[in-house]
Amino acid sequence: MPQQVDSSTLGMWVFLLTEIMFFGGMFGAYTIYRVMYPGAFASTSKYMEPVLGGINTAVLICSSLTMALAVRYAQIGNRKLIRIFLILTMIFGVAFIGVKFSEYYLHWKEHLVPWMGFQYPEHPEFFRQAQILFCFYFFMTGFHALHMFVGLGLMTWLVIRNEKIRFNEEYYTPVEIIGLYWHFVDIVWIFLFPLLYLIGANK
Amino acid sequence: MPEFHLLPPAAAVSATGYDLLWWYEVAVALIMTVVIFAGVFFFAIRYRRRSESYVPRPIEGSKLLEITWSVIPFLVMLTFFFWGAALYFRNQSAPPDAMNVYVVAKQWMWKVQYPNGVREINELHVPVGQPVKLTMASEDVIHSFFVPAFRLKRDVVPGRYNDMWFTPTRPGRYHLFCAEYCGTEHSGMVGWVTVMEKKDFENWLVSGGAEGSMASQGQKIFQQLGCSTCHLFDEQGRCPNLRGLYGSRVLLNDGRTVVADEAYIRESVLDPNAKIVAGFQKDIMPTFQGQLNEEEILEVTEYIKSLASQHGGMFTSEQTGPTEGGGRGGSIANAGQGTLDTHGTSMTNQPPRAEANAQAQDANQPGAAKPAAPGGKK
Amino acid sequence: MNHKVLPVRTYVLIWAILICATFTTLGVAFIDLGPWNIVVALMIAFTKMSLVVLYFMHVKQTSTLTRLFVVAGFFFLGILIFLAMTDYGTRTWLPAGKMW
Amino acid sequence: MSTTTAVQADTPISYLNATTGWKSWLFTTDHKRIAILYLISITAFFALGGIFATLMRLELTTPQGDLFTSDTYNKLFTMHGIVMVFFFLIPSIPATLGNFLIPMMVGARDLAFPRVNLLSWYLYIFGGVFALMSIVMGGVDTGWTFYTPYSSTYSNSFVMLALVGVFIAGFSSILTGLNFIVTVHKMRAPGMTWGRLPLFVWSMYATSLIQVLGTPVVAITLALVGLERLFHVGIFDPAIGGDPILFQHMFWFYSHPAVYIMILPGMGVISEVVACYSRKRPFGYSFIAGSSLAIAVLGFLVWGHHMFVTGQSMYASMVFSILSFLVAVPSAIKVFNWTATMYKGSVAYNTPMLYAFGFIGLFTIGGLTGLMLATLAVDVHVTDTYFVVAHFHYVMVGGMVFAYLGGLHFWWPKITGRMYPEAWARFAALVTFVGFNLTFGPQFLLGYLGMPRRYHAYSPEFQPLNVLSSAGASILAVGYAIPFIYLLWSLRYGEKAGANPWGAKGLEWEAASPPPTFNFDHTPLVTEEAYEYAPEKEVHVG
Repeated sequence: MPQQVDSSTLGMWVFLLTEIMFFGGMFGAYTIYRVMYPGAFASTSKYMEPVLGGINTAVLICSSLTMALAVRYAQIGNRKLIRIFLILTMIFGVAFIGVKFSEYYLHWKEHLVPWMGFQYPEHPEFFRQAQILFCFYFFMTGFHALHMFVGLGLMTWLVIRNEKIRFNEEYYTPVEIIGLYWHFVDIVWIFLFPLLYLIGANK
Repeated sequence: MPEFHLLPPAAAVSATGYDLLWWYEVAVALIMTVVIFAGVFFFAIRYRRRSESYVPRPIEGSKLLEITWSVIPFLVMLTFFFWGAALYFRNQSAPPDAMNVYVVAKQWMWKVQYPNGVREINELHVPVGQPVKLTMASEDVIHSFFVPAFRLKRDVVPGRYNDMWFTPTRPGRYHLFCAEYCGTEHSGMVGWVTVMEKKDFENWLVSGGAEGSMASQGQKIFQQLGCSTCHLFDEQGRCPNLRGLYGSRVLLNDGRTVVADEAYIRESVLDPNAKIVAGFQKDIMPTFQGQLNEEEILEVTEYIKSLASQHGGMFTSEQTGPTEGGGRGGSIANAGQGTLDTHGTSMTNQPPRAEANAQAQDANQPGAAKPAAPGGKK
Repeated sequence: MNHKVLPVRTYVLIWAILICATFTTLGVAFIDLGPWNIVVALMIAFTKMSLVVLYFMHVKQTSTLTRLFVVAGFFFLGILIFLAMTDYGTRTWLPAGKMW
Repeated sequence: MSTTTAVQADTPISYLNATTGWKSWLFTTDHKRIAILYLISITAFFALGGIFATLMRLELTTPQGDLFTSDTYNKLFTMHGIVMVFFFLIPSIPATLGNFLIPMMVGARDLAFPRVNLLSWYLYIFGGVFALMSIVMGGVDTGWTFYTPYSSTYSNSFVMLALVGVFIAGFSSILTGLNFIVTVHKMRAPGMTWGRLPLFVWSMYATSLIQVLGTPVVAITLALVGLERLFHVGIFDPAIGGDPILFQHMFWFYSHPAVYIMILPGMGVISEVVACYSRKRPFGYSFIAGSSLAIAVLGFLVWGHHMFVTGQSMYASMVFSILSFLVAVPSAIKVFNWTATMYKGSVAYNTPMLYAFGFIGLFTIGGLTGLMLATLAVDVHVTDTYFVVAHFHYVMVGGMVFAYLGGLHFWWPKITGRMYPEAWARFAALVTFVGFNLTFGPQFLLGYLGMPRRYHAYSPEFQPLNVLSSAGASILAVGYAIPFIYLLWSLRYGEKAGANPWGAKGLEWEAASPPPTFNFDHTPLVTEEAYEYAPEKEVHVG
């Protein structure tokens, strides 16, 4: 049975609409270059870390589960479980960022950062166009990580808020809308993972 | 005070066609404007407020009217579309007998080169009645080649070729403008297109050309860079035979077929693995990105075109041997550095980006004190 | 605010499906399906997204309005990619027939 | 409509004097006060952009380019564009009149998110500060379009600061749009069905959709240009195989719909003004409302018509060309409906109505020349010439600024509680109209003659028309200065306005002038269609 949403939740959905277009701009540009330079894009696969990426996907899905449960317990007003699940969500979030940054470190060691002495000895013929993919890789995952940081900040606020006021079936909007945001960030990653990590893994 | 014109001179086949469409659109626009202005004025005066207490009877609207004034304008607009699209479509690809001229744009000049080697700056000479095809490349930012008298304009975009063609109809000197904003001296990036009688043009072209033809210069580059060690002119080489290549359809190893045009040759020089000819290996040819500037690539292209056995335009058929061209002093390395100082192109073997980066670093620090513009101030 | 509270097992079930789908994505990526690799990967991603949107984000229970906004986002993103591809997809097309 | 009669007292408490002190303004969450904050700030930016334009017209009176260096001139037109587009036109009607009127028109006490509304003003100011910084430190010379690779690699000016400013102002625009969308969905008074919404609200809703959907794309695009400038490598960089034309696709995906962000609110104002001064329900209410939404959606399908000569595939050009003609249909519907509204009406020639006449005429010319630009072959000749400049000024200035001025006069009594001097206002409207046509009319001819835009020096045969244009600009400047003076004057000396001086319909006219802080004493109950100018009832003229 469809139900009415309140203003704040609707506002969050409209905001997520803008977020879709924000990331969508990059996904669109990515699609075009991928069609233009299929070989160069596929050649990057051996430098990606699909296992780390896969682990990170799983971590983020777990954080989505704990976030959804935090919202669920806010709906029934269980302060203690809200606290536990929010903190679990944050732990998963921090873990994700940790893995992400260790990947960045690995790429930096391999000279795969386009503006920091890019080297591509195995496929010199793709030296140029591979940089486009790595630009996308760093910009897209970077913007995604930025959103993760914002989400973690919001959740810190929520944890404190949870101690001060009681969320219950009448009022759990802040948990709900921060949950929406977190799930959205998860969804972005669900697309980033196959598009960036698994381009030419089969070759 | 110069004399006043409503339209620029019309000096090409395209200009006459475009003007006709233009006048049609102006007529439609004038009629529509008059109708709407008349409606506004008539209603405003006829139904002006005569009494403060009078409130007119409401009128809900009319579906029939709404449909009428949606459909009829749209039908008129469809005539705009089809007429405009037909002219545009016709102007997209040059006829096979078009004469080739090459244009390289850079901040802030137009460099023109004819296949026989004649070079001009900010000038273009063309014969009347002869289709001319310009193949255009940019060394730096986006420019736009605009000749109002031909009613034609085409952006010149870095990293690719854009071409345009026209058939001049009236001798005279006509404006050439850069129409896409390209930096400090954008408004100084202007020149002249001179349309000449065929005879005069041929005389001019001969008197002007002291250097070797573009094809011969291309051939020199071709040999100096060692292209000829693999691209043998028979079917034995490790790389495809280039004789008769230009204009032919090439079967690729992924099953696609492409036409070997200027853009294809350019791509093959700079990005050899992009399109591998069926039956050949990839990763054999190195990229020449950063080793050749746009002009040199055009010369190589012209050389490969000259190898086409088929007929060509006035100049494409001109077969040139390894004759001694005088004016291109010294090695190609010199040519790369000397005649053109371009961004990110040099004859050194270092990756092109490093140099561009270094250059960009000292030029593009927004926080730093304002550096001088690359071309110097006015 | 009176969402029907979903049972915990629903959430856990969705989570389990998502995790399985992730490993499927990873596994399928290493099998050579030619051009179908990307299609399969994107189909799985869309499925995962739909599950998150419908259950974790409660769109299944919410009003048509929210659904409309979700669809609008993808619709306009589709426009961006599709119309840009009309350029990139047809740049090398040759003009058909004689034109002069 | 049910009335909430305002209490008439000698010193009525209104939103203007309910609280005092600068804090009560800078930290207000009252949508009406935020509208005033916006009004002041966009007026300042308009004046700044106007000064740049004046200097440009001054330079262009002679062909040699002798007043400024070419570098200065390039910065002038760039900053004119950036200031006018991002800091005047896009926020103009939405953030001032929209902010003030939408809650009142739907019968609400405030917008859905009053604090977000204030945040959006601060973001606007913050973005504006970056833009001003880029100007003060030496200017930007990329053109407001920021085309790569010039903006990302070659320009030596303060591009970064301008990009950051536009990026931040973009979020202000997004938040305003978001606020309006939620307000229209959630805050309507009982009985205010979608079919009873004033047409201004419809057009603002359509505008908000574009702001929410389009702005993020330009934000990310400009962010990518900024990153490319910062790192000297990026996805538009031709040196590594990047495509500068992709930037244009992404830029115009927003920036063409942004044209509708600028014009749709103006269309909403004109619908209100024409209905009020014809004392008639607008002809074809549902068609005008629907055409706003149609423009918002179709506006996203046409951006490629900015790129017919760039080397975009000719097949794409054809698709974009025909879609561009399609978007002209809803615009035409509006023009015809406004004209038809006057049929058998009772037309008064108050200043807002004069601006509305001007709008209809100038928008018609702007729209018809837009059709020429959408025609593939004609566009090849006139794109990037003064023809384009003239065309979009007819839409942006002849359309949007006229509607803005008309709307400002129309609701001035409501906003300030004072009447403006009618005779002066009519005179100013006339001067603006004449000055405008004299400025931009000749530019159509210049464009077809082949004078490219963004030219600092030009060929001497273009001089007569340029002199004419500059002369017109000076008249136009006078036309803008007069309202500025008498509107300020009226704040103190203007005649006191009643709640409904025009005998208009709409909930905003049922509150006092100026309205109390919470607009209505109690939530209004709407029982009628919008614009119910019933013939049997006497309309009270305040």
